[in-house]
Amino acid sequence: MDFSVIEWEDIWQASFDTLTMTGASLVLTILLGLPLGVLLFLTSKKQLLEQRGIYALLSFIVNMLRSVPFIILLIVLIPFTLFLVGTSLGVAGTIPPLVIGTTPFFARLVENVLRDVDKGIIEACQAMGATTSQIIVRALLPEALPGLLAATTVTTIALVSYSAMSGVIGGGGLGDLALRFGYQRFQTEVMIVTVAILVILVQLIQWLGDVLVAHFTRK
Amino acid sequence: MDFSVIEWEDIWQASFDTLTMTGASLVLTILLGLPLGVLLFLTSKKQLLEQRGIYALLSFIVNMLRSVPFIILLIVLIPFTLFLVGTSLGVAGTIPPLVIGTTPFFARLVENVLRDVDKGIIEACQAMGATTSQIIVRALLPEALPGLLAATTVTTIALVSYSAMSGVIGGGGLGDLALRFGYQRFQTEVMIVTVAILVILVQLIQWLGDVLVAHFTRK
Amino acid sequence: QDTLTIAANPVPHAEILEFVKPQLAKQGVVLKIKVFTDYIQPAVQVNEKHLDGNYYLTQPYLNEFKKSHKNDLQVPLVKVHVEPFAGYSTKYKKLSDLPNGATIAIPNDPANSGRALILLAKQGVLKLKDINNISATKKDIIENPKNLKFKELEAATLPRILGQVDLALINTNYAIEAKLNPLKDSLFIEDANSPYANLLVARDDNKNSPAFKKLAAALNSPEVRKFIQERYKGAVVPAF
Amino acid sequence: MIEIAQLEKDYQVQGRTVSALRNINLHIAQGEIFGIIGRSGAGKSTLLRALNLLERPTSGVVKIEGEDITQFSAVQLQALRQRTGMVFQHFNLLSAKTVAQNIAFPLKLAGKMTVAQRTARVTELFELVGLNEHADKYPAQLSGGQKQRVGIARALANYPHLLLCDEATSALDPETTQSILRLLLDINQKLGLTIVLITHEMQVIRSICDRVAVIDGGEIVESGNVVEVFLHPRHTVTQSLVAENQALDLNLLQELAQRGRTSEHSYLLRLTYVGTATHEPILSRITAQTQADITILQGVIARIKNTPYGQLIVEVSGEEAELDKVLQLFGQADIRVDVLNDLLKQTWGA
Amino acid sequence: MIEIAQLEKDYQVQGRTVSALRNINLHIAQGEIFGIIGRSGAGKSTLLRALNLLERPTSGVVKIEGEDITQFSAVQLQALRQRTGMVFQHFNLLSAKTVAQNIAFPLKLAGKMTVAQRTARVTELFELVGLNEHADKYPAQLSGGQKQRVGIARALANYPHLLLCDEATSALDPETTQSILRLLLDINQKLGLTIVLITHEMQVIRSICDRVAVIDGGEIVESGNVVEVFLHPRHTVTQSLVAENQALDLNLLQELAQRGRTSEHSYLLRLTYVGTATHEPILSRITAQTQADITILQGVIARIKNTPYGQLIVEVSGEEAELDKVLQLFGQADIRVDVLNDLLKQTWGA
Ligand SMILES: Nc1ncnc2c1ncn2[C@@H]1O[C@H](COP(=O)(O)OP(=O)(O)OP(=O)(O)O)[C@@H](O)[C@H]1O
Ligand SMILES: Nc1ncnc2c1ncn2[C@@H]1O[C@H](COP(=O)(O)OP(=O)(O)OP(=O)(O)O)[C@@H](O)[C@H]1O
Ligand SMILES: [Mg+2]
Ligand SMILES: [Mg+2]
Repeated sequence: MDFSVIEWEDIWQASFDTLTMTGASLVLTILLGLPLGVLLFLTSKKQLLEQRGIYALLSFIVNMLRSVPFIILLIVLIPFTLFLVGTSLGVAGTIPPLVIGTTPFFARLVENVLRDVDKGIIEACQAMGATTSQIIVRALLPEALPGLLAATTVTTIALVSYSAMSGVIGGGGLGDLALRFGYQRFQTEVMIVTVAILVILVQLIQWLGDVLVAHFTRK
Repeated sequence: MDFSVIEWEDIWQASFDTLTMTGASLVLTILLGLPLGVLLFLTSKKQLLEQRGIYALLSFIVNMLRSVPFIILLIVLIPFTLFLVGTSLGVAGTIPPLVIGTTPFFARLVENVLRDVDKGIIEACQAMGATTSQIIVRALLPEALPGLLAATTVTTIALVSYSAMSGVIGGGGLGDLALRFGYQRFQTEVMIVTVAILVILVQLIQWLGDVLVAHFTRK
Repeated sequence: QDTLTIAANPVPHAEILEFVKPQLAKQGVVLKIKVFTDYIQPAVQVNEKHLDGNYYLTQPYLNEFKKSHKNDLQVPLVKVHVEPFAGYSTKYKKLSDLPNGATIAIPNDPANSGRALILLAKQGVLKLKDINNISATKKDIIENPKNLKFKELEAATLPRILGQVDLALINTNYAIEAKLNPLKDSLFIEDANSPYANLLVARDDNKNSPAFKKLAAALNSPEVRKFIQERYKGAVVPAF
Repeated sequence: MIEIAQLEKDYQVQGRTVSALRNINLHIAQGEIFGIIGRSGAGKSTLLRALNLLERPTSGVVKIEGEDITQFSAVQLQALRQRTGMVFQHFNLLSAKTVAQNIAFPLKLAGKMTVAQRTARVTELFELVGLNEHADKYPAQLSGGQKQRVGIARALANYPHLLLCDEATSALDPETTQSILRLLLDINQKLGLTIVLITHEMQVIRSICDRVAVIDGGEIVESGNVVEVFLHPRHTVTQSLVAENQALDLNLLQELAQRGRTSEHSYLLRLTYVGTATHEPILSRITAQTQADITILQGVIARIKNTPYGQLIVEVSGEEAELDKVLQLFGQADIRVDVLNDLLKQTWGA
Repeated sequence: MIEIAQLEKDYQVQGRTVSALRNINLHIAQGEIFGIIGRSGAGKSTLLRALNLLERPTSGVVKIEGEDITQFSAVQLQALRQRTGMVFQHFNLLSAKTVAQNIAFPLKLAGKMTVAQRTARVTELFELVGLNEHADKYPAQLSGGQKQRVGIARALANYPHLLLCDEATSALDPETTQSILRLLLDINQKLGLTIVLITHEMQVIRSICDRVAVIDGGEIVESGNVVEVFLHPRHTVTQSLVAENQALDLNLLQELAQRGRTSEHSYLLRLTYVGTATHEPILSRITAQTQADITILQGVIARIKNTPYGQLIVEVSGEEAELDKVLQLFGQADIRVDVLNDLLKQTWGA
């Protein structure tokens, strides 16, 4: 092993790109996925706004997005990405497909978490005359907070790993570096370093997630 | 569009490969991921077998596997796969990396689901003199069944989408077909057909998952 | 000052571009290099004018691309290098030693799988429907006397599974990275006048721009020839 | 205030239809405290939950303040529920909120108070239910009774017009129960709050209820004024529910029988007297007027809400003539007398 | 059976240490039914949960059958817990199992019965707690009291030596409560089962407990035989807990005071008599021997477990001399007399 071959500047840049891609995508995934997950939950069977039709439709869209391989999604979304952020290349161009790829996944996790909230609590809110939106915002989400944080942790890590595929459209980042140098160019050193950084990053995310979950667990 | 160009035999074979890869990997992922998830849960803070050291170790391994980009995992695991199944190529060669890629993910979901089980129930079992393994097998898992089924659904769909990357080692399957023919050879028809089959497959998985979750929800 | 944004594969394309970058800068051209690991996007992006040009296509592949995209906006300016394709084996010394039913690994991308089959056909181990059809697939094999079996894998994986197959056809760049010597270790290799020379490609609307002229000239300069020869030691051959 | 007509509720259990409520008709007046009692599984909670439509009845009409709420729109229902407080059998507190936040919750939902008003109201409620020290705890850190009191405070927070209590004091000790009941009675008297409450503690019914309904097998089998129902229960279920400490203790009878004390020359009587009679020294006067011995075997002298009453099981022994005289005197004194000798014989015979 | 010494339990609440149990010393004999009462939040559940180490005490010794269980290994603890039944305040049923499966659960865990034996035992338990029709329901489909009965059946399933009940009848109507208590008493007498129970229903203590401890603010403030503690409560907390329907009803006094009936020439007395005295016609005899009028204002004549007792608040009015005579006669008859006139004056004065 000869770590002197490593271009630390590239690694620094890639780390920065990964953080940017993951961070920005995470924020957007939560902004889109949380409402989507809540809607999935609410419209599903025996829940507050049971609506078979809407649930079937939402569920279909979510499933469709989840069934398209991510690389195909990357490509298919290029016109959309272009329209949205003005470029389908680089870090900026990677964010829309990342968001669209992880949002349905996160939404499903949110749906699953909400299903575990004690029904008695929803009933109590109803009995107090809460509107559906009040129930969601003031009771359901706070009650589910630990679960939602755990789901967010899982999603963030999935994002980090998805972002490795961004090289297809020139996205960059640590995963891409690992692929290009480690995989395609057989530079084991670069691979080790990038993977090590990825491991540390993921470790930090999980640690932070665990701390937040523990902090907000009141049961 | 000219769907007559499609080689239905290839599509049939690819569908079969996808089902084989996903099915076999799913079974193995559950067999490995469920105990791992249970262990993560049990050894974590304030739980039955709280063991900071073991939790930290398990969590580290899980995080590490989750942070390595899947393609790199495919490559790094070649010697291991070879040792395990005698080849690192084709459908058989894809299964070990798929399993190792999704197991940690599934384990985290399992951990999260178990955390939501009512503590009073665990206490009741303890008060009846149940051993830890009895608590897990006879109370914790049955109580968490709906959540575990939902997590399995999410994981199965993730497996379907991961399996698209198996082409890297000649794995084949629908996702690979979509990539190689639909995308790389510009055969839009193939892409449409394969993606349609994937969508239907994922839709079926989700439907089955929803039905099972509803059936086993007793609350 | 002119700016040129060029898409390239990482090796050797991006490296060669990096090598000419300072030279161009002196001539007032800012060269921006976008590295892609993918074989489709660089062409598509040029078509759609998000990039000025690319450097990774070969003539057969460019033709194929034009066919499927039904336009000919992309025009080759100059040939730069050839990455000769070669067959490797850890088990056999000569192609003729291949046993009946041997397993052969070939790349799974359209650019290289056809190329691999054509090379095999040229070596006489099989016959193709049309030996000039660069997008030939396994289905185009009309004679396969040794009952060879084919495994299609991603190009970069091939060196890694060499031990598991009887023969693998590997792009030179990947072979070199994997510490294979294309000249010594290969059972057979493409000849120098391969049609698979990598091209600098521009669009109709910018092919005559002074900046592109300068880039084309720089890529065919003696310095680049020397760079390629010294750096890649035969695994990449200058095509000018 | 509340009018229920022809209410029915069915549940589906493994494909079978199980009837939880049948042909319920009920009228509860404004300002009334109405008790519901019945055996476990009788349908009490189901009935109570129909009053704010947490449980949609299978058929029937639920009118509140003259309007059929089963026809209400979502918005109307919300408005109605904001004016209705509910204490749940299983508390249903928000586990992610502190005690203070739980109590402030309905106030926040209604959104009619300023922060200062809200804080003041929450502090006031703390005092009322005695939870001052626990403001910052989460429900998981509370004892059962503390949780229940949070539930009560939460239900009262928004000055409801109607309060629905499902065993609101079941986890409370007698002392705390009394203080909560006093609190409810107070609000009822000052603000005219209507209360419908389920309880298993007959003492609770006696302390604060005006009327009571007895439900069994999903049907109302008896209802009326508490004094009436409790002192002269007609239905067997009612009898066994209120029997607790005032009907005949069979053990006691058996013991008497074995000792052979109750002879031909003695009566076993149940005396029931209501109202002012209670405070007259009747028993001692009668004793003074006869030669008979009167032993109180078992009994209660207490009050049901504001009505004093007494119910005693006495043994009267002496000469035949004296016994008749005693019976006569009881009759004159407006005391209801039931002769229980037969019951005794049964026990004896057995 | 159980010996507790110097038991302490602290909780951490937002960094602060809150003491839930302090210096608890307790001895419970084999075959005893031991009651724990106290105000809400006193520490009753915490104490009970220390008996099978669901709550590990901060310090102190818990000995069961002579062995300090805080030193037990996991395996020893499991064995102990298999011989200990527990009924939880919040039921803690397994929501994914049917009623039948919930009851069979401890049997399966112990793994000592054949399938046939298990089925027989479960059927038997169904009968005992009256849930026959509900065997195939899931807990979410049960009423509160039905859940509680499942919890009781589950705790009894494995023929425990020791039964810990945390408000095991709080969700049950009086009738069902009585039948459950009879069941417990029966098992206690036939099999020598030791029972430790927490309850808020004093009636439950009176019905089946031998001894009782009163806990307040985490400390045992009073303990002893039920008859002793209930009839002569010393600590103010005990007094107010058992006051429910036998101590002085202040409302009543106020009313009396306002009516001005209680004059200088009358005593307000609390009479307490225990045991055989109850069945003597004392009151009527005394009345016959004096000119004084004796009015029973309030009172109970009942029994505590097997001991009959009476506690009456009476007003005795008449000539000074007669009053003295009455007091004397009560004294001779072994009736404890407390003169409450002062209390009355206070109320009057106020
Ligand atoms: N996990 C906890 N964290 C902090 N404080 C607690 C915790 N559990 C209980 N407490 C406190 O300890 C005290 C005793 O609680 P415990 O549950 O033993 O009361 P209890 O006597 O059973 O009351 P109740 O009759 O209301 O059930 C209470 O003040 C309660 O708030
Ligand atoms: N979701 C349900 N599915 C099926 N049956 C139900 C459901 N909820 C209640 N029941 C049944 O309906 C009957 C009435 O239940 P309800 O809860 O009204 O009883 P309750 O009078 O409140 O009893 P308790 O005093 O024990 O709380 C019970 O037999 C119960 O088992
Ligand atoms: Mg109920
Ligand atoms: Mg308690």
